Amino acid sequence: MDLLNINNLRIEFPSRHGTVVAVDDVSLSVQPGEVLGVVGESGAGKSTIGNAVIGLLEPPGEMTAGHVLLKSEQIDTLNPEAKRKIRGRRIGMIFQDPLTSLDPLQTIEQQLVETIDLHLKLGEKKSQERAVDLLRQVGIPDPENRIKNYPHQFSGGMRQRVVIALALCAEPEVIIADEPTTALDVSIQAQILELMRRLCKDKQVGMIIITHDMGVIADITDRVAVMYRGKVVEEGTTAKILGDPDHPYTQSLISAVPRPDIRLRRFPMVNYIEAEGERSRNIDLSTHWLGRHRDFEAVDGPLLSLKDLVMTFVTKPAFFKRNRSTFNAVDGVSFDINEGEVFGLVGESGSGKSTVARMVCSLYKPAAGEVNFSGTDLTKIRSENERDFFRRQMQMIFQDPFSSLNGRMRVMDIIAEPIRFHQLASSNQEVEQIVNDLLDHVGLGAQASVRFPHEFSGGQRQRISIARALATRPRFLICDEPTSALDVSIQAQILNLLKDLQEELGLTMLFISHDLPVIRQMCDRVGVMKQGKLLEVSATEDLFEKPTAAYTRELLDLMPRLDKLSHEGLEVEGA
Amino acid sequence: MISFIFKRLVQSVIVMLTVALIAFSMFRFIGDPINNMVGQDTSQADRAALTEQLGLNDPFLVQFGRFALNAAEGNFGISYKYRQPVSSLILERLSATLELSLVAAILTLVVGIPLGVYTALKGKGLLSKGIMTLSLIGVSLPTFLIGILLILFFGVMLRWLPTFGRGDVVALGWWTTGFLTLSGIKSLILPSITLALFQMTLIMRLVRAEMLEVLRTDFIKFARARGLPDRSVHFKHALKNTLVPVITITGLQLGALIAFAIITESVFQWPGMGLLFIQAISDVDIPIMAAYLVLIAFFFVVINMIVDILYYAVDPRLRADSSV
Amino acid sequence: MEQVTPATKTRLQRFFGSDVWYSFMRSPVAIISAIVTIGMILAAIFAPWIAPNNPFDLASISIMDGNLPPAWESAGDSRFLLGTDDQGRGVLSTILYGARISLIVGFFSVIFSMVVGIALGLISGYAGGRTDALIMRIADIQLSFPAILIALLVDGVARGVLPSELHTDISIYVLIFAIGISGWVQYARTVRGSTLVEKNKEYVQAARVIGIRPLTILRRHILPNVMGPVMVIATIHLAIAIITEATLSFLGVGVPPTTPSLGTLIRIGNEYLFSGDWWITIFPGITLVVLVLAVNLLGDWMRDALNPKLR
Amino acid sequence: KTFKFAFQGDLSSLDPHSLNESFLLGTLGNVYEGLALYDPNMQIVPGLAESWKILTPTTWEFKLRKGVKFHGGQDFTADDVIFSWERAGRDGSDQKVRNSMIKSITKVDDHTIVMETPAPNPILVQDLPYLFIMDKEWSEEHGTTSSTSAAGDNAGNYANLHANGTGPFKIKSHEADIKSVLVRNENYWKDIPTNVSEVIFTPIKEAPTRVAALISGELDMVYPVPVQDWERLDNAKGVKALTGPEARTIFIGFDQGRDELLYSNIKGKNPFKDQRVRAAFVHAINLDAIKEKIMRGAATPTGLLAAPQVNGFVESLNSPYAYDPEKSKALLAEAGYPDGFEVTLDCPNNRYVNDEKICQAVTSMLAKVGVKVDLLAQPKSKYFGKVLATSGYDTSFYLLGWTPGSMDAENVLSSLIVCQNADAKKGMFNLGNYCNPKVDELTAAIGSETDQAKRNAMIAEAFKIVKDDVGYMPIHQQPLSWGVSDRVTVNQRADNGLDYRYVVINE
Ligand SMILES: Nc1ncnc2c1ncn2[C@@H]1O[C@H](COP(=O)(O)OP(=O)(O)OP(=O)(O)O)[C@@H](O)[C@H]1O
Ligand SMILES: Nc1ncnc2c1ncn2[C@@H]1O[C@H](COP(=O)(O)OP(=O)(O)OP(=O)(O)O)[C@@H](O)[C@H]1O
Ligand SMILES: [Mg+2]
Ligand SMILES: [Mg+2]
Repeated sequence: MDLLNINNLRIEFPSRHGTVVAVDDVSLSVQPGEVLGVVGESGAGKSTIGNAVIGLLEPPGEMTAGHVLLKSEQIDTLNPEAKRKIRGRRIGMIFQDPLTSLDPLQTIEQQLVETIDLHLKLGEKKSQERAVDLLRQVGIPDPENRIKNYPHQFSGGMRQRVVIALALCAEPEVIIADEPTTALDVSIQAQILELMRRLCKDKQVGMIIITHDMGVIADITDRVAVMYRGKVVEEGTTAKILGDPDHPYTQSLISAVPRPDIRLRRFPMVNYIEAEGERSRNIDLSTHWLGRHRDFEAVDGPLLSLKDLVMTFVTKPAFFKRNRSTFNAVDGVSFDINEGEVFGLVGESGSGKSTVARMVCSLYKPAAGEVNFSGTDLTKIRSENERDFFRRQMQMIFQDPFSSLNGRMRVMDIIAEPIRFHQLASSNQEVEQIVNDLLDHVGLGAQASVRFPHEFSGGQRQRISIARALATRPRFLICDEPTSALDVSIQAQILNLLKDLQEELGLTMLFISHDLPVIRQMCDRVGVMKQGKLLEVSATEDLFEKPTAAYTRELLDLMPRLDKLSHEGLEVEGA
Repeated sequence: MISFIFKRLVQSVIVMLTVALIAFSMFRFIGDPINNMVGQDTSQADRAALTEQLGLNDPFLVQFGRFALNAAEGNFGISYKYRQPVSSLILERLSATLELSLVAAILTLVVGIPLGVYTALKGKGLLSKGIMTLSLIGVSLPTFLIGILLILFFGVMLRWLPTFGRGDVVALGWWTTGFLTLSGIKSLILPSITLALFQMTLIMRLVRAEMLEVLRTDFIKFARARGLPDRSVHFKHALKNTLVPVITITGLQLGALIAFAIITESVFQWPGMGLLFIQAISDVDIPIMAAYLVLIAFFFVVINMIVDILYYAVDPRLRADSSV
Repeated sequence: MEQVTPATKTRLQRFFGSDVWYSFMRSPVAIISAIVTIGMILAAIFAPWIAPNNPFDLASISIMDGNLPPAWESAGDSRFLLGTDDQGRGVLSTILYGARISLIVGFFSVIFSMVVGIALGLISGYAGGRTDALIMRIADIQLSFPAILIALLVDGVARGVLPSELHTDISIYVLIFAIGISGWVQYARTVRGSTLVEKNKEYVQAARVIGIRPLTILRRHILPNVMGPVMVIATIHLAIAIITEATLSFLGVGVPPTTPSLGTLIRIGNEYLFSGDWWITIFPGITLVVLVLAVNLLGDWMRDALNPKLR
Repeated sequence: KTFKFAFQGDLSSLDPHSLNESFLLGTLGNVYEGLALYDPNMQIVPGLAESWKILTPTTWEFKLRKGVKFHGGQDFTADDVIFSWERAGRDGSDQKVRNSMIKSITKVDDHTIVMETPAPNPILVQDLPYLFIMDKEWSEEHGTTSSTSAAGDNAGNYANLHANGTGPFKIKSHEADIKSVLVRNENYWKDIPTNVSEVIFTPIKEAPTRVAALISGELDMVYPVPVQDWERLDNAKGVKALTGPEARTIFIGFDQGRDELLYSNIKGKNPFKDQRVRAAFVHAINLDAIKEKIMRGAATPTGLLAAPQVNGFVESLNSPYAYDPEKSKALLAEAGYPDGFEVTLDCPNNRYVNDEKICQAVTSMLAKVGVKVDLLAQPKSKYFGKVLATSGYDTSFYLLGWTPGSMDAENVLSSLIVCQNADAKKGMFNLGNYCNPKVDELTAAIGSETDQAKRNAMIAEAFKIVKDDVGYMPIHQQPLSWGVSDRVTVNQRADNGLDYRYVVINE
């Protein structure tokens, strides 16, 4: 008997600009103990299926056809109360957006204990113990203390793990995990995947795992369904899909997976095109708007130089200073980035990478240390005007694509804002032209410009924030997990664009990612962070070939090897 | 935190001084107190002498200075009209006003918040539409009219409740309370409803508006996905996230209830500070007005300080901000 | 900053093409409320043409017509459909003429306090530190003075400064200013509270990274996200402002009693409730209730319409 | 038996000399007493003085009542009278006017005194009921030998919150503006009709609340009651309206002093100086309409500034100026204002019965003869702050009401009608400075004339001149308007005073 059955599902988002068919005639099923992977184009409707199964489609979304069966019982027609009883207890859900999934006003503990106590009726004390235990299982260090924190005090990856813990805590029969590992470093990711696998095998849980990470697919899934434009185009065993895909979309998808083992000049592009208009062209930066006016003053020495940066957070505020507890999220980090260089930052989740990035662009004020940008210490700047001058040259792509977009602005206005603000275009029409162009480059298409952020899938939102970052024509770009939510085809396209910008225009980047293959393809030098400290900095190839720090070695070992992939027809760097 | 409170208290002194200064510059626009202090037959010379005696001919800065110096010694002067120390007059009425505002505030929150949540959740239902409409009628009719209608109905027609005053009160030291006698409690009902009606509508609509937004957030969706019961989703998670504006407004309204429940107190002849104050305005009883305004300034500073502290209690994201 | 280019569509076309208009056309409640609100405003504007008689023309009213019941009652007079007040003014005409004063005072004072309050609240919440302390302490000072005192002060100063011929002309500005200035704190503190929360959100940080100036961030990013409670307060304040106007007029600072506003008419009628002349207070009361209801429903709709997620 | 009542204002103090205002004096008249008392019809009867006689035109002898005790048990003697008179003249007292009517008091024995007046004063006793007698020892013991001054220090004044009189009621508790409780003085020296053992007084500011409290049976009596509510009271079970003419005359005054009218469009001259303009104004006003519509038939339209209860009232002059708009227009045209002019009318809106409504009606009636009146209606404190001497009589046209404190026409003449003269303390309330030397002469003579008949003739002559000059626009005598439960019988005195001596609770 199937554990979960999705039959002929169709989901529409009606709007006055026409109806978006997000999911079109999709059927899937999961057996007890089985892991079904769902991969596919970003915006293909994967998350929407998950939402539909637990009955939490966002209005105006509507299930217009199909049904969902849990152990042969139809659940999409149940009354709200009965649906509620299923949620959490029988079907656990991990949402794609871990950073906004937690109630900002409640501690991690309150949220965990409430859920555990509700479903397992353990009582306050036992629930607490279980909560701590769960946190330990998902790899949160020092869970006894950190459990008292609020969500905003956690790093992106830590929050994602809390969300996973919350979904698993009631031991549901089915787990739907939507991109559960985007913000996790490889070691934690391995730990989490191991945890899930154990659950499936021991407790006969069925799992649907939605992801863009082929490493994860290879690692954990039994079967894989490939989605494209709301339809399932291919379904089969993991080995079959990865090794011998039938459908042309799957084929080109697989071919775009970044290689962990060799460095390529460019990422291979997906060449499967079903409909016109959404695929990007190669751009000629010498004539394109993005390439114009890049005459920044040259600097001698590094463009960015960090000296002994320290960032201190208060973890337990108290009336008196002496009762407060604080900890150093970043603890004496120093490194240089030269003009035109891509500097990678990898490391454990929660090791302070995002915090470094925020200090670089003056969002946090460092507790100590210097941030020298083209020879000026940014921490000493007092006047807004002066800072503006550097702001223009510096941009950041935030780790969380949703909360960094103002939900009340249309995509057009979001992307046009920096252009208008810095007066980078001469007329309104030109602005609109540029925005549409940028949307094209990130693979969204111009019709996206009239919509609001909440109408987009996770990956689509991330692309909007990338487009916005590019819209200032920055000299220095900070990318905090820029591609974690993107399917490999879009990822390839965007990384190529960034590469072009770097090579042809000398764009400098600080590139934060957990995806080691991507790091290998993108970066010139890499720094490894752990617990707020910078462990080592070395040239990318050196790092991958002969890592010095033990922790680095551990990371590389855990990196999923996609041995099944072929090397055919790829441009190898230096070859 | 201690230093925060200390800073606030220092600021409050400045606030109170400014209030007094403005008050003194404003008094000459309110009328001439002398005419309320003497009978019609009192001679012009006597009136002039009285004016001189009271120092009303001095420049207002001098008057203000005198007031400030005396106030610093805890002396707020003597009421022109009652010829009693202002501080004791205000104190006598403090308990009446505080009890009334307390009941009204509790009524407001106990009724307003749940109704706000209800109407946010069941926005399409008939009952919730009815509540929304009725509550608006409550605010669009002037307080004096509502008060009189309540008196007419419950006091005159049904004779269930008293039409004026505080009923019998029990003195506990200088504090007098109406909570301990039946007539005291009965007397509280109509004025507190009248007073609470407007606040209730405001809070209800505020909660509703904020709830509607919060209910669409991801963390509420995730809370539902965890199977949390509606009660917990709505009250624990959603409601708490609406609280910042609600606390703000509640604080302001509480202050306004204490300070300026003038119309309600007049209509019900409630022997509170608002009544004293409006009477003082119409009698141009400058010492009462000055002391009262300064006291109110202090109230508002304290209330707003509590509100600011509550922000930090409610929203941990603000806490981090303040402590480093 | 934003250049105006020869738009391909006219403003009007753009408006009718907008989402707001679209959602408006799908909401019967919004349409009805808008019709009622606009109808009342028009009726007030065109009162001289609509009203059966001119209650503000003292030569035309006669006290002998005073306290007549509505026309359909046996003692009624067909000239006065809704009866007359104590001075012999037709209630219907007085409502129409009085609504002019009430609407002007109501709308403008609310707009006044809203603009001042929102601006100060945003600055206060965003800037923090000394600026915040200064603005909020000014707010505390402001709170300590009830509208009545402020009105007396403003009126006194205005009368002192301006020549006497202007006294009656300024009364309405005095009212707007006095009511407006005593209301801004509510907005300022609410907006400040929400701004404190919003300013730490990532979309604001993103805007800061782009280099947007604080004032622009406040206007374009934070403002739309804190408007929810503001709209609630504003729509409710309309009623308060209209009623406060009546109270202030009684203190002699507002419009003279010979030109009663809606609120004044209710207040006058209040004196006749016991004597059974209910129509003096009930009809303007109903008018006020309907107006407040319509504006609030319109406000509710607008709040939803401007929030893309709720549409 | 408890008698509960409410009044619109409050009892600001218990000090009998603190404020010369009718409610305070009327109420304290139940606690303290003067040498003479008012009877139910406001006639003077012996009080603490058994009898009096005039020795010379300026000296009076009073025989004091024996065996009278203060509430505290002290005996009432001549020393108390002298002490009280002196106290009324000290700083802080508002009874200086009454004090100054007496030049000196000599004690003959414990129960006989002789008073000397500065000038012959035929109506001296008229002023005695409200010159209350306090006990000397008690006052000295409690350090309250002078009246409570608002300019004093924080210590307060004992007499302000405590009372020790000879009257039929004693103060049991008093919270200013909240509630006062009085109980019967069992040792009162005189037989009085009342059977009340306790009186509870609460101020209730809002008229509707007052009326509601009466109808609902919570109170036995309230006053004043809005005139429009009479019908309602009479229809309600168990209560009725008690009405009668008050000794207060409401009138409108013109500024006849300034050379240029304030707040007007006429520049460089003052139309009100022209008798024809004033006449045009008075003929434009339909007093009957005001009576019928605004006062619900209860006022007495009048042509004189003194009411019938006032000594010196002249019946023949009391008929109002005729309502004749045509004549009014003609007079205006004749005076050179065929199209009228603009003027501002100052009006209180919480002082007299329906004051603002009267002003509105006047405004609209004047509009019909072409005069455009801007109405500035304000609460009394602002109004009086503007129109009285302290602000230099800042008005050109105003509404005022007057009850002569002594109930004698001389008070009307010397306050309202003689020329303003700050030095002689005369004409202080002649806000528009109507000034006719002939009237001044007459008033001076009236002040010292002891022959009642001659005196009254002179009063009549003076009033006649004023009426011919159209010095004022009298409106009406306002009505007394009380609401009384059937449970009690009360006496309504023409000065709006409630004397508990005549309150009887019917069972
Ligand atoms: N509220 C909405 N209104 C309109 N369209 C929506 C809405 N929500 C989602 N969509 C559309 O539905 C489609 C499917 O979205 P979904 O979030 O399921 O994609 P996904 O497969 O999870 O993509 P990703 O991998 O990027 O997360 C997208 O094209 C998106 O634009
Ligand atoms: N506002 C805050 N208050 C307290 N602690 C914080 C705060 N922000 C971050 N931290 C802590 O600082 C540490 C570093 O966080 P940061 O976001 O820089 O990690 P990261 O390296 O980006 O991790 P990830 O890869 O998971 O995003 C974490 O332990 C986190 O809990
Ligand atoms: Mg998704
Ligand atoms: Mg991070």
